[in-house]
Amino acid sequence: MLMKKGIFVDELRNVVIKIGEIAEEEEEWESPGPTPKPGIIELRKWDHKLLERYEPFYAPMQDFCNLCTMGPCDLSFNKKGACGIDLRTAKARLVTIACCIGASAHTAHARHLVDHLIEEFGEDLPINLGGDVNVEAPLIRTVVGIKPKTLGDLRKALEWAEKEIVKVLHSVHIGNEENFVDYESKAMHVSMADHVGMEVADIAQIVAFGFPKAKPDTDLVPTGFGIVDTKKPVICVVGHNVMYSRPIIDYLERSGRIDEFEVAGLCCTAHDMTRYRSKAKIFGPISYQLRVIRAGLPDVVVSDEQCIRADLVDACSKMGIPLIATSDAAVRGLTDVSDWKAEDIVEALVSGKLKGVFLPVPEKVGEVAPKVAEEIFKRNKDRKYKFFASDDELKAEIAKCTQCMSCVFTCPHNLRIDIGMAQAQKTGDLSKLAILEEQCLACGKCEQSCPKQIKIVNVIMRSNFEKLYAKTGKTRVGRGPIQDTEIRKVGQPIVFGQIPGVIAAVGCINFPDEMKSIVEILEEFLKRKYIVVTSGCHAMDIGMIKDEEGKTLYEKYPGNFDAGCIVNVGSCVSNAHIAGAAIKIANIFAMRPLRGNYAEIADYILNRVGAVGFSWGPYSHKAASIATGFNRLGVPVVVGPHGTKYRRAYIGKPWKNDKWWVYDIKSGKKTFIEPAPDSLLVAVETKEEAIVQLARLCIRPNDTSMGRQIKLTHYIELSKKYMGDLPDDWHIYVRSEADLPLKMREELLKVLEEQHGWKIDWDKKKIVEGPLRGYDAGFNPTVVEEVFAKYRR
Amino acid sequence: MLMKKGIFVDELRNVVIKIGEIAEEEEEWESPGPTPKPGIIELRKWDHKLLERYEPFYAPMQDFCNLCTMGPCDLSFNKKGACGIDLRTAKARLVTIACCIGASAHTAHARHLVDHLIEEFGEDLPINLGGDVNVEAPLIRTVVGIKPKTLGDLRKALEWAEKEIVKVLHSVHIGNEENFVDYESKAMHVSMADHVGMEVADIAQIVAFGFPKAKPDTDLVPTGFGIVDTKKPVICVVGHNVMYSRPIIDYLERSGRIDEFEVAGLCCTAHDMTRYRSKAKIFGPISYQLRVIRAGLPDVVVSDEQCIRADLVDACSKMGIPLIATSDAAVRGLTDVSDWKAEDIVEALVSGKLKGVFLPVPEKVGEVAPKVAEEIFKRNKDRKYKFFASDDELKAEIAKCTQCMSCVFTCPHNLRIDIGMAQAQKTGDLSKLAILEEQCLACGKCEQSCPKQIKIVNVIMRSNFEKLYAKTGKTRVGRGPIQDTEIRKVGQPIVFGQIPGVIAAVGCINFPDEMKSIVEILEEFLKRKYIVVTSGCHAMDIGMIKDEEGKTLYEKYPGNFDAGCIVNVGSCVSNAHIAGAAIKIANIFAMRPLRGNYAEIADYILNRVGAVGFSWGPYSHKAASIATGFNRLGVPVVVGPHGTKYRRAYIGKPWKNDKWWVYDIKSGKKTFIEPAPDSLLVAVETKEEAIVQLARLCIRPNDTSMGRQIKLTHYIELSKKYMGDLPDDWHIYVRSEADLPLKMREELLKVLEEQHGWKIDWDKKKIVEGPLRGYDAGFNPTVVEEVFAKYRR
Amino acid sequence: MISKEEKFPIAKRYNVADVQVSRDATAVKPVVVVNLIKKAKNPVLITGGSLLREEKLVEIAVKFYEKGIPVIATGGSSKPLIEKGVKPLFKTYTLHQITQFLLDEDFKPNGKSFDVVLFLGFLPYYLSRMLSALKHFSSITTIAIDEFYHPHAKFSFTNLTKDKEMHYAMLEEILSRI
Amino acid sequence: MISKEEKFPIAKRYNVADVQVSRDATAVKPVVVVNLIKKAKNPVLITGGSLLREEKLVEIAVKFYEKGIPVIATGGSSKPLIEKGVKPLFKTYTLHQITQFLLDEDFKPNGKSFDVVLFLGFLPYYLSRMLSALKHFSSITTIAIDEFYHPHAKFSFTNLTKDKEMHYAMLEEILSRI
Ligand code: SF4
Ligand code: SF4
Ligand code: SF4
Ligand code: SF4
Ligand code: SF4
Ligand code: SF4
Ligand code: SF4
Ligand code: SF4
Repeated sequence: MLMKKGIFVDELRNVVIKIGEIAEEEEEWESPGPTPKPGIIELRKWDHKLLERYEPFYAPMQDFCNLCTMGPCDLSFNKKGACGIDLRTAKARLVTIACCIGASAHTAHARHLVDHLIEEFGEDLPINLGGDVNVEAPLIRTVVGIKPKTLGDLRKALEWAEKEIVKVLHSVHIGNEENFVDYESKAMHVSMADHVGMEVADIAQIVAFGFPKAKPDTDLVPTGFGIVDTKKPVICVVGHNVMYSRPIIDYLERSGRIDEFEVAGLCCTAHDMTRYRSKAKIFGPISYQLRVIRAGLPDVVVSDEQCIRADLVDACSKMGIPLIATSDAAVRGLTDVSDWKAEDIVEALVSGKLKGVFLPVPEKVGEVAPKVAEEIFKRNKDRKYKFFASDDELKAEIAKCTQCMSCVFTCPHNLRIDIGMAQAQKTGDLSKLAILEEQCLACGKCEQSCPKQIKIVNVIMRSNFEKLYAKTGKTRVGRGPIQDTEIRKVGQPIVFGQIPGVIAAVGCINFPDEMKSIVEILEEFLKRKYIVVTSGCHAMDIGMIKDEEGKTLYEKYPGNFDAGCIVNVGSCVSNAHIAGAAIKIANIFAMRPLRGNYAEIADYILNRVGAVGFSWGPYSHKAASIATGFNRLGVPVVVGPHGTKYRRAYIGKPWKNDKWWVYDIKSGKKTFIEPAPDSLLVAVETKEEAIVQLARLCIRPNDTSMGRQIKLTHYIELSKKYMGDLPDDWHIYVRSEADLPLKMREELLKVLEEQHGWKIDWDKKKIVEGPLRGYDAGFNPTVVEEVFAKYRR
Repeated sequence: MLMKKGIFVDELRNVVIKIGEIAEEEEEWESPGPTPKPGIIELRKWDHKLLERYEPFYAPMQDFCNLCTMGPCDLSFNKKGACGIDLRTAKARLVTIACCIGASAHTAHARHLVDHLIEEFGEDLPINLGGDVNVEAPLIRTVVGIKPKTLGDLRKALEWAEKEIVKVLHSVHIGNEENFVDYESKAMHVSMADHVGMEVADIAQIVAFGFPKAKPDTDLVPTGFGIVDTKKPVICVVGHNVMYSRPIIDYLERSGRIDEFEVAGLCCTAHDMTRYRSKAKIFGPISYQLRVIRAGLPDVVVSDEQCIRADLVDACSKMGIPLIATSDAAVRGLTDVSDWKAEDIVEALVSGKLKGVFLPVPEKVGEVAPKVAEEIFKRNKDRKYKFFASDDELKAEIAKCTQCMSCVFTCPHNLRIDIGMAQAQKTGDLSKLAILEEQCLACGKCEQSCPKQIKIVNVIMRSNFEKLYAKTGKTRVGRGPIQDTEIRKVGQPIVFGQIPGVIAAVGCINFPDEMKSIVEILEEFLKRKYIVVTSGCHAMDIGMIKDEEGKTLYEKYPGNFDAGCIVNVGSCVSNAHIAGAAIKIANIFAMRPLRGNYAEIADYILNRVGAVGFSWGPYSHKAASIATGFNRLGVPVVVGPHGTKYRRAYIGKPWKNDKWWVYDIKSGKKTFIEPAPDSLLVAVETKEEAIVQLARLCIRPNDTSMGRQIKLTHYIELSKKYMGDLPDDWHIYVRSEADLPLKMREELLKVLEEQHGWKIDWDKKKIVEGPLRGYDAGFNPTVVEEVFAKYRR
Repeated sequence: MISKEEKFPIAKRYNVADVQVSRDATAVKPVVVVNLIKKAKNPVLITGGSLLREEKLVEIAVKFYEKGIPVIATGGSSKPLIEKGVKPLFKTYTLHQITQFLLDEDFKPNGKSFDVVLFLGFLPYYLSRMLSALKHFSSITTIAIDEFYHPHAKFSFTNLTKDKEMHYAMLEEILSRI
Repeated sequence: MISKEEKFPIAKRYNVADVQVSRDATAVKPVVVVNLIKKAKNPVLITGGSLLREEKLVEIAVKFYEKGIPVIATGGSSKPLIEKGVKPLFKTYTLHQITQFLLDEDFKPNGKSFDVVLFLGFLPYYLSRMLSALKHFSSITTIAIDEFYHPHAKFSFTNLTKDKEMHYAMLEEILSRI
């Protein structure tokens, strides 16, 4: 029998209320759409529509499968395995698994947070994201179909997400799906759940921890390798779940000693620490873990979950740095000291009796970490170790190299360590090694393969130490959601195309080239008045790359969600606000209802919102599910070349004219259109290619003439600049002469006539014949039959 | 705001009750134990205890990892990847993923069932498993800490399981756990959730569908390839979730035409159909899918989820068999016809316009399937196709073979198809091919690799057609749970050892040898008065292997849970009742409380309940999680040789004396013990080895002298029979002369003296010196400190 | 340990999928590439981003073009090529997109399908994935002529990372013979 | 296509882990096995379940035993061996368990660790996994002398499935020389 907990209405005590299913009597904030709390099949039709256009592309990493014990099975050349699955479907299944893992990461993170915060703040803590944010949870509204008002309400969204993740994971069990398109649909489904999980997590921490609420001008915090005052004990937090390390700040503030310590973070916990207090600093992304630890910078390391090196215990203990692991997702084999007294924990760590401890009790972490740091600091004053004790040691290490190239063939970037070593051996010149630092992920694989056991990472870091140490910039603290007011302002220009696009640079950092490339790419768009949004590791990298005047992009461009501005939403889970912004455009600007209305919203975004995701160096499963979630929402994503290793892309064939059509609600007709955008997920090789692809994928069928003109202007200019000529396909985006970039109009009309056989009325400077379709101001595209029917009524 | 749904107490209408969290006011059926609704770390200590003894063993399938896009990484020789993970930990991570998939399969299956059944029967449908079952849900009680009374209550268990699966799946995301033991602990955790999922599923279907309730003498149903009357239309169901195909029976019964059709199933749906109505029949396990379909036996195939061939659409359509897919876990790329009229679906399938449809609406399946079968049957009368239209066709096919052996090197069993073909080519003698049929999984991989595109499976099946067709036996319908009364009867003899063991033969069927081997193995134990339990594909195989008198084990041995009996619990999800029986022994016989008291119960089972799991041909992820769930519960599992491909085992080192100890509650001392059992998960190569391992792993520290004597008798006899001599380790299980098998006592005492240097008092025929420990009737072992403290008080 | 002369069975693993399966690229010398190109009905050269950093590769690609082999330029490699007078068939699409197109039999930008495709100037891990896709899902003859050996290609130069000059010489050798 | 004589770089893939990594067994002839056994400090022969079906293997194992090589019998192979007078070191444990023991440096059933282990008479897929474990996690020299080539072994007979007689002859050759 169920009874309410909490305030007890006395008369009720003896009324036996058999409450079976608790129904939500939602305030009628919006009439419910067709797919609240969707299961696997509710949105299948939408997925199949997308996937018919954006055909899944598979690039297997291995030719066989060994997922079950009937295998291993040779699936090469699309053969079938013992269970009957073929290579394509097996790869789609792997992608589905990856997306399940990504979605689980965010959802479990959210679950940890929400359960913990409800304990701390109560389930009634209102969801208040500031006066400028009324559409508080666009993803939850659209997907789950509820409007969460309190922390407690977020649990309902989580329960839905958990249920769906388990269902999709079920489908990868041997003997289920046999069709790769249906696996892709499931990958999209679970990735949509991933976005809900992210939204829950970020909303929960914003409201409970008092993070900035959609504030454009948040503080700037120091970012980079050289940011800490080495005269103070350094507490280094690493991971994604700030819940465990926040109490460190609280403790230091309470004891009035915050200024005597340095609290700096790696990965998203760093973002979230700075969102909590801008006294915290950012060391850098995942690739800075070994850099920071091997340099001996921290006096204590506090790890939580995700994207933490799996050799952390070893790496820290080699440098004499005690480790405090906090999350049950990564216990690291350490002793659980939850029940120990704080002093005893401190003693065990400081004395070295334990290399590290598992301490999942946030308050205790808050007390233990500073105390340990202080003690370790005392005996570790010369920790500016520069990776080698002396130049001679460095030299001796370099001397060991035989140029065998084992390292090169195991390095994710095939960095030519051998050449750098040879040069240093011959001439003492470290410059070739120093250059490697700009690209090195500090992943350590080279060291694993080196027969001479050379500390290659240390050699590389030391060789570029001055520059590395000087990599100190500023990151604008993650602001969380986009304001409804901002959406109101930019909604129309985005949908009509006058703001040429929104570039969302998010995710991980195994960039194919130097870290500064991300800044070069984004600045091209900032200058051209695109809106740039960022988060996670990309946002940190941006914060440590300075121009000649020593300024980062954050200092040069404002933090508004507006043309020519750069918005750091925050950590990985803050990516939800980027998807949310797209949804809010459909809702706030276009008045499309959200509640359980996913397909209509995604269709709106696909056809109208020129937003493109960009992840220059994605590698995590979370990046896979984030991207796939954006794809289902109609947002294309461009990834760096390592992104091909996700094995799957969604790439349309623009030359297949019959694939590109919409229903035009205005005319009531099925209409062939230009292929815009023509890919949903595509990997580029170079930064030049990234720039051009991003520009072209911002084009949308719904662009007004003015909008199309602006978008084409940038696309053509960038293509000329980086590809050396007009793009191959610019003309297929031309519906009338009004679409043509003003300055180039004549030139382009000539090209259309000469190279494409279009008929031009040269007197009027008008196109007479040629375009696939004409421009119609009332054009109202959709690919969803139900949406077409609804608005045709 | 939340309000109750359902019967509305009028006075409440205007009382605003803010019900935040709904608390369960459980009747105090038992005082709560330490770990209700455990998270990842609550039982970590127990796991680490197990894993210290039963050290994880890794046998990598591949030397590299490509789980993320920093890879692929060479992990050979335990190197670390770019994320810092080493090979062992990477393999433990893979095992954790496999267990997550297995757990998701059962849990999503349960979720589908429960949500659907609540719609059909209401959430108040009581959980009534018959008068002999009061401990209705031992796993849910022990793990989740609740006592479910209704269908609705089962949802709480499901929510817990879903949450934990997502948490564990999170931990496999890059950058989490770095220690293989902690991954194993997580694998165990999620596998415990798997067992809860199974229990929920089976309880739900038993109570809602009226399956047998712990009834020992259920009906016998025809089983095997040749069971259907080919004069009737044949409806073939395949998969695991009977919810979608049950309405077929209902429809046929309603229309009074049940006897005009054959309804036969493949895989667990077959079990569950027969549990619903014993008119249904069992074609066989997963390896019978291609056999049955290629023979053209069905007139329609209805698929649901799990263990279904991933080339089903193709396989069916090649034989002109329409397919109805029903579960959202396996949509198979088919058109969703949920909204179509039944006639239209029938028409589309019968006309061949659609090869198959996706129809997730159970009631419609019930109507459509028979109608389609009837129509197809009319034109398909000669469907006893025998795999080739004629002997000449067979001969021509065989003639194509060049003995290239491609098939041999891709066959999971390396079957010598080349030799069989050569023999047939030369002499026309098919016998060597026929023998292959007894081992062939009908997986079809050989055909994928054959350069001559020979229909190898058909050749093999046809060559043994007479015997295959004669493989018709009987399976005792799955009975579901074990009665409390049965437990009361066998509890003591099991715990004291007089019933020498419980052998639970469950799971999949890629047996390393002929199908009949499972019967040979089990009969050895039945004759020796062990209790044999079975389920899933093993239970079906047993049902089609007859002795010389044409009897299956089910006909020769009773269906009680008692010495010398064989119990078929039912389908895969019924495995929960086997774990449940072990738990009920601790509870009903030993009065150990269950509620949230997992570690104590598992510890009890490990030390006292001589139950061993056995899976002769495991291959699914579900098999992995089932086994791992049993392991956490203290039940060892023996698997066939293919089981090594799970990559991980738990194998203790009996020669490391200091690893084997318990706390003796009676004496209050830590006591070294004999290593019993010495492995938790171990793969055997031959059936001979299986028999001996099963016998030895039944030994438990708590055996009385009588019990130990009986267990040793069987162990020694079996070792002599199959290994040619006394076991290597029999003496370490001897605590006093009373433990020695009566008939061999003198002989064994001599061996102890001569070979092991023990001192014997030959007058008294007593052991004076030698044993590791003496026997003490009050010995009360535990390895859990908290249990020790609790009962020492 | 077993020399080729002896008539000895080859070491064929019990299961092709244990450790490794499928075809590894045949490591070839320039002359083989020449023959493959000569026999091709419709060959094409695809160039990648390395041309932005390695001028010699631009020079090579230009020569291929001048020998009548059409060029698809990706990764921005069109820029230096166009500057040198090449008119690439495509310059806008990524190798990822071009590969997707190549997998489709209907893709005939110069009137017929490409049967032989040469790859020059790519990040090895990026090219490797594309070669894998083409290996499994098409019948195109792929030839990698970069400095790294590419196992997923049908034919590949052997590994030339130790000796850039040798790589260039091999490329020149091809050019001198077609 | 490239013959060994030419001084040509080997085809080394850009990433060792792309397609395949790690050591493949060296395919060896009997004489090499003989040398390995002779040099061994403490060799052992482990036999498997095939001995229950293939009498010739029993005969071979007995001869190994008679030459002084200790035998660990698994899978029930002890039965025919004991009947022929062999006293195996172990007969109760599975190869799975024995492998777990071998991975432990403390495992010295005859006083010292085994440094060379020969495997005879196993289901290939079962043995393969054990060889994989020993490859990655131990320094033992594993030698597979079954009819299938075993890539995870350190040394293995090549594939002899076409010719059982050759297999037996090779086994006899070893025995004649140790
Ligand atoms: S899942 Fe299928 S393809 Fe993979 S190993 Fe198992 S049977 Fe083979
Ligand atoms: S640490 Fe740097 S150089 Fe070494 S393998 Fe990783 S990325 Fe390459
Ligand atoms: S692996 Fe070591 S020795 Fe070989 S080239 Fe690299 S750094 Fe030098
Ligand atoms: S952006 Fe990628 S690497 Fe960075 S913290 Fe997020 S998931 Fe990890
Ligand atoms: S998960 Fe780790 S080991 Fe695996 S590919 Fe990624 S970096 Fe390499
Ligand atoms: S693969 Fe085909 S041709 Fe070769 S041996 Fe097997 S059946 Fe004969
Ligand atoms: S179908 Fe039978 S013979 Fe063919 S590969 Fe599978 S198990 Fe071997
Ligand atoms: S026992 Fe195994 S093969 Fe059989 S139905 Fe269950 S999971 Fe599938």
